[in-house]
Amino acid sequence: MDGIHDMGGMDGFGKVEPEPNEPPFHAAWEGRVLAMQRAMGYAGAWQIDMSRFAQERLPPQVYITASYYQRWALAMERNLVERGYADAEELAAGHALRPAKPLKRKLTTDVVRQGMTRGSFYRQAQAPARFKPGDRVRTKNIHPPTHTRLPRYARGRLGVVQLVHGCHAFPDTVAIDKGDNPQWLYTVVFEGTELWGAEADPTLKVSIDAFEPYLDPA
Amino acid sequence: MDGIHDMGGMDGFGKVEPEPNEPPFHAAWEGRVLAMQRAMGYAGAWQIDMSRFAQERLPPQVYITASYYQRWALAMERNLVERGYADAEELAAGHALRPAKPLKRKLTTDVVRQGMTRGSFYRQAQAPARFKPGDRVRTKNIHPPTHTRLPRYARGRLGVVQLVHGCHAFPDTVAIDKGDNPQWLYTVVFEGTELWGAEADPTLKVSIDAFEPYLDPA
Amino acid sequence: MAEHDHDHDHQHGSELSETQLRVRALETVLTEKGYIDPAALDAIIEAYETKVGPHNGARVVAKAWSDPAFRRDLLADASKAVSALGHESRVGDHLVAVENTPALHNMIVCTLCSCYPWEVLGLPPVWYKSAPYRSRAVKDPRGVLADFGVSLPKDTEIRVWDSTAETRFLVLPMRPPGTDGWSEERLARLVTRDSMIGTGLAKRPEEVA
Amino acid sequence: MAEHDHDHDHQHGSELSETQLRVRALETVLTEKGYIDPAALDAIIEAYETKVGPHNGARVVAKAWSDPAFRRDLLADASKAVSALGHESRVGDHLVAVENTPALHNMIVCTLCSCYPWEVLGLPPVWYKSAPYRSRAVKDPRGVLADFGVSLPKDTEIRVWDSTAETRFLVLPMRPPGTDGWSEERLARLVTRDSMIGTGLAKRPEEVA
Repeated sequence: MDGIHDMGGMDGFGKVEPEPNEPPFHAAWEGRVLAMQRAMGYAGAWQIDMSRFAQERLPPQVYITASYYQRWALAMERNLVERGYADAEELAAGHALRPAKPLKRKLTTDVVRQGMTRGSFYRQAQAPARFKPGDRVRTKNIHPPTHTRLPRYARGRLGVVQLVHGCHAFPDTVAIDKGDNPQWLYTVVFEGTELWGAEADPTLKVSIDAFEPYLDPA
Repeated sequence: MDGIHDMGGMDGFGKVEPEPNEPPFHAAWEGRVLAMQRAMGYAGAWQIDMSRFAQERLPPQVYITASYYQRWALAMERNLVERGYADAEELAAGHALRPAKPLKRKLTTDVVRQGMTRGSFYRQAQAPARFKPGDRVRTKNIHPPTHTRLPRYARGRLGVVQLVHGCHAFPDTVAIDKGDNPQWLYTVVFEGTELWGAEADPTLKVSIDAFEPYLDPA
Repeated sequence: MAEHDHDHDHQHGSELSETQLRVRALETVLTEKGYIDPAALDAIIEAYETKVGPHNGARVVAKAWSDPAFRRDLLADASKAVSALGHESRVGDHLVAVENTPALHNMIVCTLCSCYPWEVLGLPPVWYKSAPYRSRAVKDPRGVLADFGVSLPKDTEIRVWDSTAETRFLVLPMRPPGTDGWSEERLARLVTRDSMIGTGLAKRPEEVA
Repeated sequence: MAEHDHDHDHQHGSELSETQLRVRALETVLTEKGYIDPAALDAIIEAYETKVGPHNGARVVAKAWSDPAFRRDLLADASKAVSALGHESRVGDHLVAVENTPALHNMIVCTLCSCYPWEVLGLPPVWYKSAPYRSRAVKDPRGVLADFGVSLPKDTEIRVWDSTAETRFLVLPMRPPGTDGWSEERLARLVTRDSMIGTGLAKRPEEVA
């Protein structure tokens, strides 16, 4: 969806403000949100792109005024309710009022202590890769109303394939419960001027990681 | 600038909610803001595109949470301060603390009662029109950091000239105090699929009014 | 962090008193500086509350429905045709009228701010200035029409005019059937504001009794 | 209606207690439902507070500076090369290391959310997740660098990697001059988090005393 989350190239947000000696968390609840998100992911309640899509669907006014962990918490509430793990009444009450929906496993302290490895997104290829490094491609001008990882600023643009990352689960279908639908993934490089016009910084190149369905040969 | 104001095609803002029997103003201050804006425009304090640009430069968080007349008021404060008609201290105090900056005229009740005519934006052409109805054009992919009236969704797109509106003051230069810089103005029509991709409503056509510098022949 | 706390467009509580104070301060400064005359502000507000409104546009539409020569003039040069009517609020140079037909439905928006044909329609309604309308009209006009309870035939062409310059657009809606021989005054009662923006249709005779 | 009242990212006052209550309610519900174990949450938080952080990435960088074979392996397949080091937090399958040179400066961003190489850098800083960084990095990286006090030669190519998939990028910064013969441990102290994101450079020897 063409949501406020897709902010690459937007003007007006001001300076970047690094915080010296920034702590891991600015409040205890931030850590709880992060850890809950991890635990629910481990349990198989939803996948990361479902969580991203839930954030993207927050009202834009909320998205850009909430903090990062606030957005996570709001997205988690959405996924819990939409996927039947809890309902609004329970969240308001702060207590379970109904039986749980089964999950495939539960994160324990032991598992955490052994070191949690990030899951792999590699999937079995369904077809050979269509592109190879050096190929010229044009990104499609798509505007799906649902989750996509092709940012607006890089749509309909001419680029060159630099890297082939193998075949990955496809976020656009995963996020809407339509399965892994494995797709080849490429790093595609664009000239800054191709993205931002003739006045762009001539020394700038930008790449995105683009799934094969985002690309046409050029 | 690629600001939050340029929201054509953005998803996520929800339904349009008409208000039955909507009053002209929802609070008395709204009318005051509208009227002050008119009066300052009549006085020659700034032009409409300077006012728009001041709104666009509001922090995006403010822009999308403030109401329409709140944005006008904030933009007016900016223009007053930036153009030396008042300063922040005066606005905070709610009183004039320094001498006024001269303005060319002052709006009176008589002028209002005679009926205020909207100003004309026609300007003397500096060159013949480059395009005529039926011409195929491609909008440029420009991303000026300042005010422009070429919306993001219609950049780099193929369209057809439908109407020629004559030669007008050019907002892109007016807004940054670089003068009228008159330019021919055209209504350019795009297929919905050209703007939004193959999945777009096939019955949709969208037009913008595009100044000649936004257009290339195609 | 409530998801729906942020819609200030419809919020008229304590925050507005802060705004009210700030606007009052602004007016006082401008008045004391000698830039503005509060009585002139009153007159402007009065004009928008009592004189300038969609009835102006409705009169134009009703005349176009009744008078083929005026309709032709209006579509050829709306500024000139409407000015010739001697309106309360004179129209400027940049009015364009666009005509709905069974095959074509026009809709007006301003995605970049909220440009609107004030002279013929008065002040824009809140929804016209809202992010939902500005964002969706150019991409999903049928979805927008559905929000207004309007459904058009699947094959009607929808033409959205994004008011990105100083040109202002007025939709000439289709004249409803069953209105043969009606006077302009009577026809004007069928012409809603939304029908002249393109988010509605003219009323049917039975709707105005 | 104050212009600058809306930056909640840096606001830690009364609103946070509302959030705190809401998050506590969430945790209670999930715990009572049997979905989560609060002790496991404690362990995750502890890991991010004490074990997983930029020192992991710094160790990788220092080794790449010291060991040409490792550098080659890292640039060829960072997931494999880093896993072979036996890190605290194991890296997954999708790590890519990109090397800065006098002619090329790399910078990492995620415009669509805030993807970040957590396994080697720990939690992303607030600025990395902020709208200013996400919006500007792909368009005006030199302006962003200026916000960090970094200025690069006019003709250095700037390459911005937008992390739009599950690939994660680690910048291999340039080794500062004057560090010949330094041990990996000593070199690691020159490697800042920002230098591995590309918003900074490695420290000069005189900066670490």
